[in-house]
Amino acid sequence: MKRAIVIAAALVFGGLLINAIVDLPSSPVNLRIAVADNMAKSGVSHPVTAVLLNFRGYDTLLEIAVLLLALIGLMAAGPMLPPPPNQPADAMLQKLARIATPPVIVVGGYLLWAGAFRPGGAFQAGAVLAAAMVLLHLSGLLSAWNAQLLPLARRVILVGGFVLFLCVSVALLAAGSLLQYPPEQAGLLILLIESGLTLSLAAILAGLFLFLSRDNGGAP
Amino acid sequence: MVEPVTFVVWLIVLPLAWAAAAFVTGERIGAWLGVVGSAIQTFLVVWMVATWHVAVPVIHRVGGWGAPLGIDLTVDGLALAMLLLTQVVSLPLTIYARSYFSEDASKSRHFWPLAGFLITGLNALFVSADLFNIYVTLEIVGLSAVSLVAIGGGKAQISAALRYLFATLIGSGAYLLGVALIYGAFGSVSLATLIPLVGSNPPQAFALAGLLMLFGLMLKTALFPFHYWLPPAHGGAAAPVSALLSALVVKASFYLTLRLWTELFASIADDIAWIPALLGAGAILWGSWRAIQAIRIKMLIAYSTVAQLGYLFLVFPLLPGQDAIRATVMQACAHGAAKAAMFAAAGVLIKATGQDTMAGLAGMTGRLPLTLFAFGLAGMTLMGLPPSSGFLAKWQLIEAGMARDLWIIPVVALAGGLLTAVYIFRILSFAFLLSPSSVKIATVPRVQEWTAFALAAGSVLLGLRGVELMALLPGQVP
Amino acid sequence: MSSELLFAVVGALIFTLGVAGTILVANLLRRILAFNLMGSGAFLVLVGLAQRGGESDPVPHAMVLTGIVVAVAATALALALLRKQHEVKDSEEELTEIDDG
Amino acid sequence: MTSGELLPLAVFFSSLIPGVLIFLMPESATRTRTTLNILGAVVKLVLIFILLAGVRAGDEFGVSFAVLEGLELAFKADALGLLFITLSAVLWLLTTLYAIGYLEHSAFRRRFFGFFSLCVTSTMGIAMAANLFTFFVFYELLTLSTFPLVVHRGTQAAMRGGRIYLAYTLTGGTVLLTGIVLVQNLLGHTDFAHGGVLGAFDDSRSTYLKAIFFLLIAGVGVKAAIVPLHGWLPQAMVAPAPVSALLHAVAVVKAGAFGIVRIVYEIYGVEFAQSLGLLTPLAIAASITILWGSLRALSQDDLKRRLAFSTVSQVSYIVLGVALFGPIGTIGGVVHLVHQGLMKITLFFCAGNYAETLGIHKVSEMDGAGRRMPVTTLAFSIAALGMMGAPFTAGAVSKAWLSDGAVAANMGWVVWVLWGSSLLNAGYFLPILWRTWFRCNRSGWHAEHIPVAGWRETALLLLIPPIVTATATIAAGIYANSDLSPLAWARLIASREYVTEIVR
Amino acid sequence: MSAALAFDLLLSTALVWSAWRTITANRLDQAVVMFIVFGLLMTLAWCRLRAPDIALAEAAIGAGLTGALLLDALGALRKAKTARRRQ
Repeated sequence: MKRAIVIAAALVFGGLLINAIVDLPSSPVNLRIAVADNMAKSGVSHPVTAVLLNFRGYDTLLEIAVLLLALIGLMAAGPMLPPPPNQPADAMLQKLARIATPPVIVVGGYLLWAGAFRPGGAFQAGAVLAAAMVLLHLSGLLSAWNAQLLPLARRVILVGGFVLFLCVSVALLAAGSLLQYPPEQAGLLILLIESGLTLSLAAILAGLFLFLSRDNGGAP
Repeated sequence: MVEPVTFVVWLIVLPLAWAAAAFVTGERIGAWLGVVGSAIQTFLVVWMVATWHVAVPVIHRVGGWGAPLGIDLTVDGLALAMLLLTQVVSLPLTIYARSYFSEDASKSRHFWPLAGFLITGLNALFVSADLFNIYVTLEIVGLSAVSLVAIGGGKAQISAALRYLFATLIGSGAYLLGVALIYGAFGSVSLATLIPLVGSNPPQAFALAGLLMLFGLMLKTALFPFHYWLPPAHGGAAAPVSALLSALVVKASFYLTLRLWTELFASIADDIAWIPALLGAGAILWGSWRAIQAIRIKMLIAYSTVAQLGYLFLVFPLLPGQDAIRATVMQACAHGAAKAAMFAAAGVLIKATGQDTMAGLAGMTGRLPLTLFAFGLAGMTLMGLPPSSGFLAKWQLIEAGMARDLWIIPVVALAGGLLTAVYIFRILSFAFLLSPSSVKIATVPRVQEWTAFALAAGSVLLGLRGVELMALLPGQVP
Repeated sequence: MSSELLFAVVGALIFTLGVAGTILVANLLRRILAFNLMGSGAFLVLVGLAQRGGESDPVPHAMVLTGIVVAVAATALALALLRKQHEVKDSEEELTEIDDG
Repeated sequence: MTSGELLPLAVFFSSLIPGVLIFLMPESATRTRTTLNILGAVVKLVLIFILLAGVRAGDEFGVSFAVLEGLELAFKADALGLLFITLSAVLWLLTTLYAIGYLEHSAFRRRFFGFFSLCVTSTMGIAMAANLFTFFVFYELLTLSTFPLVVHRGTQAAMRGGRIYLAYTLTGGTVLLTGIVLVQNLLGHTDFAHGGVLGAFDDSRSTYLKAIFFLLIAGVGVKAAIVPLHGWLPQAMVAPAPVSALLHAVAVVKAGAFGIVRIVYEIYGVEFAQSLGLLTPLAIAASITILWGSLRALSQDDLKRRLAFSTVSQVSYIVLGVALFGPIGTIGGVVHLVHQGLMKITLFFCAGNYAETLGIHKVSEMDGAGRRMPVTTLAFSIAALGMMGAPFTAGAVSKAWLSDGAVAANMGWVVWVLWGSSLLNAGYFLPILWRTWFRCNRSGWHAEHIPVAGWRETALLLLIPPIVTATATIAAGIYANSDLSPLAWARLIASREYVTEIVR
Repeated sequence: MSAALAFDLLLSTALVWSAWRTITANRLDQAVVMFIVFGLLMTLAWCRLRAPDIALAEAAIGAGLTGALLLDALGALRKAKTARRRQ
């Protein structure tokens, strides 16, 4: 019964939605122009990075906060699992991981640097590094993290990028408002923030996995 | 000299800072950071309110770009009132929580960062004038609230948190699609840009977006019948968390509903204004009914929240009348302070008696008079009895309803007051019963009792002097 | 109909699927999947609709990047809660006689 | 702040501050608590005498605070208010003394005296309220502060009584609030003023105004225990004797009656109420209450319940007086506010003494109590006779003025109601007197708590208050025409409510 | 109709199909796999929408990390279930 109602409702809703989408007049505001006009002042030449770190950098700041708090929530609520059994991991996989990791790190670095002028940036870089860490973990080279006893250093890495970002944006308050980059140093500051974020994002994204994961390399 | 209101961004930066710091330093220092940070925020906001005189909203252009390219933060009287409520309620709660969590580190270690992020999210949400930025703040509030519920770690908390998580995720999903449609329709997500663009007959997508966003927000506000997630979450969490959630979190999404309703979606809102009012009435009756039947103290208080949220929506047919907005803001503040006090008091009672049942309360008026007194005062506010802020809210609501000859609104409000009295006095009469003096109760730090009392007293004192708070909101419409 | 608009429509469909899923599906892991579908659908609508004119628009791109990160955060939290729930399922601490309205 | 503003506040705080301090003190601090109570009561009395002198001389006392834009918490100390204040203050002092004796060695005394003081504070607020809004604030505060007193014993029975009490009073409060907001909606304010404030409206609104009147009176009628809204009063008998005394003689029922006086005289204005034809129905309701209460009292064996029903009947004398158009009736009603208080509190003090000393709760157990407790029984008899309206008592004065008022308002039938009531009073009081004085008890006092000590048949603190009030009952009767009598003050009030000269 | 549009139509169908299967697949692991497939298809879609940044993020985070989390959770849940069976 409920099923039927929901499906019917979904059909109606979907119909309305598509109908609304299809006959939509062109939008009165066009931000592309605004973005293009201000690229020069943004400090980077890649529009998406400009929006992400400069025009709408405030969103990004809060977004990192979301990521961080989700990680903390995960640590708070996550299962209290026993320490992982040190089962011997697949040698082949380990070799692969060993070979793969350095180039992956390079790729990450490249993505970070590339973000300034072409697709890429802290998120992609961080994600790639995180993927590398996950790979290392699955191959048994990197053990899972224990949410209950987390060394200070690791905590610092996790929040470091965020705190750096926060400090920069607050320091720029002097210029009049939060995150108001002076055009000349904008590029440098953004690179600084992004490099910090890359490390922390890598740690956080990997942490989302490493705090929960307990099958130490063993094939699922 | 510079307007204090321009320091509003510190209300977002400070909690972010102490949240991050608390994560690094751990529970002991973290607790102090939380308390001190909240104290500074409270001082700032009180200063802002005291020096607030401008009638036009104050705008902070993040990044200096300005909407629509950048993100604007807008502070007007309404936002300021909510900021005030948030800081003034969270300061005593941080003090309370510091003592409450003192014995088990495993919980408090995560409480402080999460609480910091929660307060950040709330403050950022109140001042944001950018639909997508609001989405991010909603996620901060939602996810930190869910995590806070879960730190109990018990079976009840976890399943409550999951249920809450799915509710809040569906809500923000709907909201996000609404944002997508609006950006598609107008090419901007900045309220300041959008409001003038919404003509007499906006595209269908706009109406659909409105429905989606308002639905999502009502789901997050737990408006009947979308309240199913609230009682387990608020009734199951640790006392300081329940207090934060009931007092502030649900108010945030309500504030957005009100704001979007009166500003962005005014053109489509009038025709459907009776729906939230109807649901609000349903919430009052159903929530009170369930509260009357409840067995556990915190469950009763949680259902009382469901009911009290109903009052907030009763005014919707009266919008955008300023008198209606005043009434609902007063109700929000009254309920915020009172409900925080009530959950704090319940926490003390439960710690003392070691059980979350009414029967356990026998003789408590003799053992914990201060806490019971706090509970009684908070109850007085919820019942809307004078002299309390709840009464002023009810008075304004009734007046506004009568001014427009919408009799049903006063009738529901008054009936709700009586129903509230039934469950409040149900608890109190348990507490007045004589108990065999053999019953041993655990000792609870006085600071917890006093913070609960301070919140309750605040909710009553506001009822003796509501002028300043109401002065934040625009004057009577002629 | 331009391919951008096509993707917007697909996004609408996927969102609807996701909503129906989150409501109907009982299994919590599936619900998490369904919720992710909702998100992806919304993102498609956002970008597809914004670019229905044909030219690419960086602003929604940035928004979607933000959205993806938020989504993964929410998913991880949900999975953590889910696993914790399985863990405590048997241990009979505090009976959950929590009643919902 | 001028003294004109300060004095009312001082009267107000003279019981609020002790109340708060008592809550802050530990349970064990008995002596400090006692001193604080008595100090507060005495200070209040002094302040009140200053006020009395001032008001008699025609000074204005008042102060107000804005709660919201256009909504004020306003106090004024006028002749009518002061009558109530004085009564409450005097009886508060006596009841406090009595309670100290009565509750010796019992638990939760801090809570009791704390709320006791808050209760009196609310009474002060009601008496000094300068508008309906303020009146309502303290009217509800009174309900809240009396609840803990009603359920003080903490038994299931007490809880039941408390629940019924709340059910009635809170519902009444809601009805009253509705009426008040309607007035606010109509006028933009709810201020009290001699001669009323609603008089300005023409006939087109008359039905509306009648409806509001009904709401207001029904709202306060609950506390005034007008039939059929009186159900809570007998139930509230579960409270300890001092509470019953206070509830019945001073605070609660009087708050209701006083509210009716304010509404009729200072919201509607008695002339306007008459022109709307509202007074006759009120008189009828009062008469029914008077007779019904007395009838029910006849059949009660439990002494306190009998007294409770007698209260139901007696309080409506005040309402009746208000409903009799013309100054004479007004004087009769207003003066009965005081007289009934004196007599009724005496009766409850005595009932308490019987219960505490000999464990007597029922009329049927009272045989020979007069021999064992002559002083108490004498006081009881004086008050009872006063209730019947016997000569040389306060009761006689009230009844005389009321029946004259009835004639003056040419409502002859009211005189018959008064006579009937007097007969019924005799019907339920004389048997008690007969039993106590002229029958001797055979079984002996099975539950005697307090032994005789010299002339003192019971604890001194239990004995003094009834003696004082009984004496006052007689004094108010004999010296009715002196300038200091309640009657003189009632004349003053009436002379300010009516322009017409008072001739009798 | 151009080849590009044809490809887009194909991709769209695949997207909707994989989404549908994600919800309706009768085995949990199938559902998860279908979801990962959906993620990869999304990556394609982002490329078609000239959004390479999103494509990268989707591949790394949307499909990659989320997929890993889901598979890991799946494994854990299965272990828990078998463990409970044993008791």
